[in-house]
Amino acid sequence: MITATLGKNTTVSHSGRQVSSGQPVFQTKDLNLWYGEGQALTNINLNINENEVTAIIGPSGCGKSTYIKTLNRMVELVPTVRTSGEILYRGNNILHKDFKVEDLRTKVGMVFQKPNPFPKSIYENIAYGPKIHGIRNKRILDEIVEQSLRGAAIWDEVKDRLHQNAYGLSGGQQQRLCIARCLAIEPDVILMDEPTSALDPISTLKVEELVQELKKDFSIIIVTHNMQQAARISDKTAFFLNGEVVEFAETGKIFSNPADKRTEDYITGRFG
Amino acid sequence: MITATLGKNTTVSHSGRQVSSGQPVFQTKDLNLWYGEGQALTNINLNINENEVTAIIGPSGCGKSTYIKTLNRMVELVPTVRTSGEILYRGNNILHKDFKVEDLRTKVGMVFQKPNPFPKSIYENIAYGPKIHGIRNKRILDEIVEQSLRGAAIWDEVKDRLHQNAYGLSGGQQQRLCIARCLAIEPDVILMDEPTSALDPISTLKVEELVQELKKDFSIIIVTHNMQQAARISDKTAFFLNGEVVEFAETGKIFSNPADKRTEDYITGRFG
Amino acid sequence: MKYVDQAQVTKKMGTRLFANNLAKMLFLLSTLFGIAVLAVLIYRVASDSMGWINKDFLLNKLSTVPERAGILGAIYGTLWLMAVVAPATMILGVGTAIYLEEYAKKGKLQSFIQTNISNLAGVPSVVFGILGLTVFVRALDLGSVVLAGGLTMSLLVLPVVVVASQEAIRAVPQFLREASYGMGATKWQTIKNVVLPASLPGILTGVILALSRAIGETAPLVVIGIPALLIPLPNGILDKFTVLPVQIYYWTVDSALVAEYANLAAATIVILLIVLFAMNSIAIIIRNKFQKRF
Amino acid sequence: MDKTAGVKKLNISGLIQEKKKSPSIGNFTEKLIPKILFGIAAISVLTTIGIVLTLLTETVLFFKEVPFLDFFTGTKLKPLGKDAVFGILPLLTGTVLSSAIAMIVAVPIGVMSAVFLSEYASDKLRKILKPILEILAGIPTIVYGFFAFTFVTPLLRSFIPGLEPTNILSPGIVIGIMIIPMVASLSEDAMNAVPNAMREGALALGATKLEVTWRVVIPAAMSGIIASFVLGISRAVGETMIVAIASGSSKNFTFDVTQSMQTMTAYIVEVTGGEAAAGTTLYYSLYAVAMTLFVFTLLMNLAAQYVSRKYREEY
Amino acid sequence: ACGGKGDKGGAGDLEGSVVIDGSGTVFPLMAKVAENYMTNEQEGVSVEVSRAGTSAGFKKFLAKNGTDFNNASRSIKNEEKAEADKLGIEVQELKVALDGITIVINKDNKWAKELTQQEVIDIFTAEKGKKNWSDVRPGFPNEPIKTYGPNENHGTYEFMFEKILEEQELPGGINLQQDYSTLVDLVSKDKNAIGFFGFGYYENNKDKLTAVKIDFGKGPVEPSLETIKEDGDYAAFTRPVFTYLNVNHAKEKPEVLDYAIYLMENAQDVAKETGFAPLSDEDKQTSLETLKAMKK
Ligand SMILES: Nc1ncnc2c1ncn2[C@@H]1O[C@H](COP(=O)(O)OP(=O)(O)OP(=O)(O)O)[C@@H](O)[C@H]1O
Ligand SMILES: Nc1ncnc2c1ncn2[C@@H]1O[C@H](COP(=O)(O)OP(=O)(O)OP(=O)(O)O)[C@@H](O)[C@H]1O
Ligand SMILES: [Mg+2]
Ligand SMILES: [Mg+2]
Ligand SMILES: O=P([O-])([O-])[O-]
Repeated sequence: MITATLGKNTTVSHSGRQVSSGQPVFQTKDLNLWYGEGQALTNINLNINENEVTAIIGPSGCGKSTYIKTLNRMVELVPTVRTSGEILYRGNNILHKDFKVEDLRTKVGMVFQKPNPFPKSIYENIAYGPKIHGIRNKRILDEIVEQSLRGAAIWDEVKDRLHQNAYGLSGGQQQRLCIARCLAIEPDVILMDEPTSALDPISTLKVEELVQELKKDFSIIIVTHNMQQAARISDKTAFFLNGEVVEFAETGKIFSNPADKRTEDYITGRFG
Repeated sequence: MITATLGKNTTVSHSGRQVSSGQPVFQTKDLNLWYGEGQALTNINLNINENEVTAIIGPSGCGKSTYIKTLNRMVELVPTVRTSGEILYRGNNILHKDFKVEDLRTKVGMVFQKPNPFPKSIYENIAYGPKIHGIRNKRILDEIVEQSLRGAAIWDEVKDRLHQNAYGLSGGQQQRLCIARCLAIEPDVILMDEPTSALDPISTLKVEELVQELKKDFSIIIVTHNMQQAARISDKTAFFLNGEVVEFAETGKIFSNPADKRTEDYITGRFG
Repeated sequence: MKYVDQAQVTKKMGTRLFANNLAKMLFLLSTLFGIAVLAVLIYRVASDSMGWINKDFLLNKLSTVPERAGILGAIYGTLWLMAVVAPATMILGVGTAIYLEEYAKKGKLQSFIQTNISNLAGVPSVVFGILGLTVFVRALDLGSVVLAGGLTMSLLVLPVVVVASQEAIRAVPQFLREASYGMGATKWQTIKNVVLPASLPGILTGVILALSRAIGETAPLVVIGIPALLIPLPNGILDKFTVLPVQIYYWTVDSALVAEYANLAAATIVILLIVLFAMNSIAIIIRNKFQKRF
Repeated sequence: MDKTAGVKKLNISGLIQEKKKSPSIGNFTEKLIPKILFGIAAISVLTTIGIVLTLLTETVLFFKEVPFLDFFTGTKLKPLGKDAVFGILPLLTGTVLSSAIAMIVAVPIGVMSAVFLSEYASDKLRKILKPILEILAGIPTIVYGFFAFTFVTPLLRSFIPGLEPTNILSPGIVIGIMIIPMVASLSEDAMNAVPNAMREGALALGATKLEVTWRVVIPAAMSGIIASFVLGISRAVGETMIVAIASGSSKNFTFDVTQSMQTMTAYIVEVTGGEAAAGTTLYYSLYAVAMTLFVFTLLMNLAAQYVSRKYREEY
Repeated sequence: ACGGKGDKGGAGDLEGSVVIDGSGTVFPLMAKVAENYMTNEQEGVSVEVSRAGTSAGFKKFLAKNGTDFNNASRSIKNEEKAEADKLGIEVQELKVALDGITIVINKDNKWAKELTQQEVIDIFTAEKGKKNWSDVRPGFPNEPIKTYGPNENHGTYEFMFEKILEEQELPGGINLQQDYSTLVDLVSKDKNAIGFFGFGYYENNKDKLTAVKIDFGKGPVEPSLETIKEDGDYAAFTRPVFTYLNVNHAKEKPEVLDYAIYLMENAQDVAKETGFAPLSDEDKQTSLETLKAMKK
């Protein structure tokens, strides 16, 4: 059952998943979203592809967080939320009320702006996901923990203190721990909401490198305020403004030759 | 007992007080001040004259508030405060431990950054000072209230609602009420710590005009972040930096021809 | 290689969601349990008291004959008790709160007094009864009169008033104090004219809650000794007395002898609960009305 | 004085100076007030000292007559009559059993209510349910005593035939009901203090609400929850009227909860209500029992403070 | 001022308070007399009655600033007299009425409605080892006997123990209670219960309890106001009940003496209502004369 698999440097993808880059994992069709009376997203149409890093940029309050939280339906934690339209995850409409969110969230992991480890040991933080999904075997858990921590490039830093409280780690380490926690349930997609905005430059760099690494195995959607970051790490970039997608294209194109005047204004720092 | 004296427009000063403009009310000699271990003021030497408006400017955290709060010893409300040096108020060292702070504060009034009326009626707000100083006669109190509100140029706006709660007033009115409250004990000096920073431009203008008016009868020390304000209303300006007085001179000179490079940098907006 | 078998996860999801829904029902039922008990309790008491609450019941003195028995004496006793507890807790509670918040230097002494108060809050009420019996009834030789009961009760509810007053005083913004000091007011003038008026609603709320606690307490008064039969109305704080909860106690105990005493106890409970609900509503109204004025 | 304010001005500072000159007691007051207030604040400390002293002096006298060990290991309590015997164990078992039953009722229901209120209920529902639960906490204990005696006991006797008319089970359950709001409200506070980010982290891994609650929220709020239990125990141990009415006054040493038993608090009420003539061993026994009770609840309260302070989670 | 039967209307001219404690047996009678006194005679006087039990009451009576009266369901003991002498308290015994110790059983107990005096003694004493009803008499159910009674604070306990059981050791299992109401309740809810207390508590709870007819040798006798007489058929279990007056107080406080006189004049009427057999007129007059003599 346990087969030694890919180390950090292999480029082979996870076994068991079809790899045909360019295939859409998320197709958003005419998505509208309201918080109570206020509309936060308007007519979003966006296809997100497998094994790519998609960056979402835009000024504060434009709906970036709202959008990616819709992709794993975390947005529903706000009781007043209403949506219309469709989001297809590998062909199934996740907004349909019969769709099981817990299932979705097992496949679509999320990393938050502020590192939010549980107040447990490092080991328990990672093992939490597998455990709730029914994996109880200690040996398997041990391996998952190691693999996930390695995958998040933090294994060497924590391997001697796996049973210490996660709050003893630095902010940057905590964030990579949260990424590792996400990897432990082997999601298909990873959503990241400004994952480096609470981190210092060196930690930021590490997380960015990690994202580059992870993209081989996962589809990644990352919200960022930092234009340079988007340019550095993403394959595609979507520019949001006032709850709408103004432009969505190859990152290179967005930053060198934006089609829309507003995109240009934003990336050249004229507002936002 | 009650002697009729100068009206609003006369330039003669209050009876019973020597008027020789240019005479110092406050002489600060080698003042040092620490909050616990951190030094907030270093070797301050500054003379403040009668019937002038003295502005204190400087970047945030440079010790402006600390300094003017030392002039009425309000700074002592912070339990860890220690001082060395002298501040002479009309010749008496107010830092001496036998000096009665209540007496000092009766003569040195203060207006704060955020309007802070008491949660009482407008009338009671003004009458508060005279009452605590033993004036109980209703007729006299009535007169004091009217005179102070007139003095703070707010009488016409509030005369019909003297017994309503002061919190019903706008921010600008509240601030002028606070100035009126201060006038009601007829201080010798009025300290103002960024009195307009919480106000809109129109209210700010009103307060500035008021300061110009008041200067005929009172010595005024005003802390401000707003360079234009300092230039508009003050006679002298002191520029503070890191707890030290960098430059102290006629306002005209400071703004047109500062002696110190740092002053120039600051007033031209190069930092702060 | 995959450790997490998605198919397996999906298969188990149903069970997990079922467990979640089941748990939710259980949690809801738990919450409703307390409420159901409250409903049953009120229903029982109300139906037992049916027909027994009328003008005579409120205005008659105590009697051994159920039909003639009334609770005027207990009402008088409760009122007199409050006449001692209200000012005593007000002075002691607010005084302590002012001292701790405005005068005491943050340090060992202050935190000692603070810890002491929170421990006092946890001392069982019978122990206060013993203190009252030993100190007020016996050592000061007051006998089991209103004053002795009131002082005992005041000490018992003191922590409630202290803590509520401290919170109220702490909520007075510093800038109001500064405004007052800035006018040359002394510390006491500032406290008296600015801090106390501003914190009064919070203090009153605390006092009312303390009084409603005192009105319902039984054990300390039973311990300091209240006669089983006391008919005359108390006319001062040096008179013997009985109060509503003690009356309930005796009637409940004696209900085995005279069945109607259970109805009298229930009727007295209804009156007591009405008084308590009214007091708590007043406290809530005061709190809501005067909240957030700065 | 002519009254044309605005034209002629009052010399206020003059007036104030005038007042200042007149002899005033202001300064004196200013010095006196803190002393008075300190005296008042000291009363709470004096109360504690008073409690300890009154209990201690008489307790010492008691132990002169009844050996310490005999008291704490004695299974026989026969305080009245010629050959009185003082063993506190019957009272201790009564107290421990009533508190244990109370906690068996209050802990699960209290914590589950807290979970419902903090994790499952909508804001609207919580705003309705919480105040109702709080009413439960404000009901005088004598009312619960009446309820236990006239309702719960007869109800229980209808399906536990062996249950005595007075027993420790029924008051134990009712004390538990009384403590539910306390456990619920303190536990809910602790759960509310757990940052939402933590819940989101777990939900995003595909956890159900139950899994979030059970494995993240409750562990994170554990210190607060335990503190609520400890305070609950302290309340249960100190509860008097419910047991005084509904548990009888049998002083048998037994662990059978269907039997009548007496708690320490009910003993105090019984003895003071009957005879408490100073100077007798019976009289001193009152203080020895009260002292035991006081020490026990004090330790509980200190433990609760310690737990919630020391083990406060860092998040 | 004397509160004789003559001046009705409840507007007496006395003020002050009368404090009574002691017997729980006498309590209902005394409470009723006190209530009548306060409503019909002297509104200004506060008569408070408690019921700690005879023995407990004596401790409060024989103390500095002690109670004015102590109700008693037994006569004062020698050591209590000695204590009174030591404190300089002059004590006056006032016989109030007659009571019969009543043995009560549960309504569902259909077997033990009649017992011999010896059987009662055996049931309440340990040595005979009558643990089950069947040990008492063949044919009784083989179920444990549950004995109940007032605790040692009470005169009734002492009367039972000393006079009826002849100071034989009581079994450890007896359930002793402070409050008579609790006893009534316990016996009425326990099928195997047998208990004892004053006739009044039975009389007022006839619907809940059965009184055992006692065979003193001449056939079973039911306790009743007729049989409970000094020369009645129930005489073996009959006892006088008293109240003890602190004469010092009576001399200092007119209301105390006034109440004592009122009590002696009116107790007999109330006695019947509350389940006591009245005294002979002779006893009553003797007491009244003694009291009236104190008036000077
Ligand atoms: N819980 C909520 N209730 C109501 N409105 C909300 C809520 N959360 C967000 N909004 C509103 O929805 C809009 C989009 O918010 P969102 O958080 O998605 O912006 P964002 O692009 O992530 O901004 P930022 O860069 O500041 O994180 C904003 O106008 C915001 O005020
Ligand atoms: N209560 C206090 N305790 C400790 N340090 C203080 C306290 N108040 C001010 N300081 C420190 O003293 C220094 C001077 O503060 P001060 O408030 O006088 O600055 P300021 O010039 O008024 O700034 P601003 O323009 O922001 O009002 C700062 O470094 C500040 O951090
Ligand atoms: Mg966001
Ligand atoms: Mg400042
Ligand atoms: O209460 P007693 O009559 O038995 O003393």
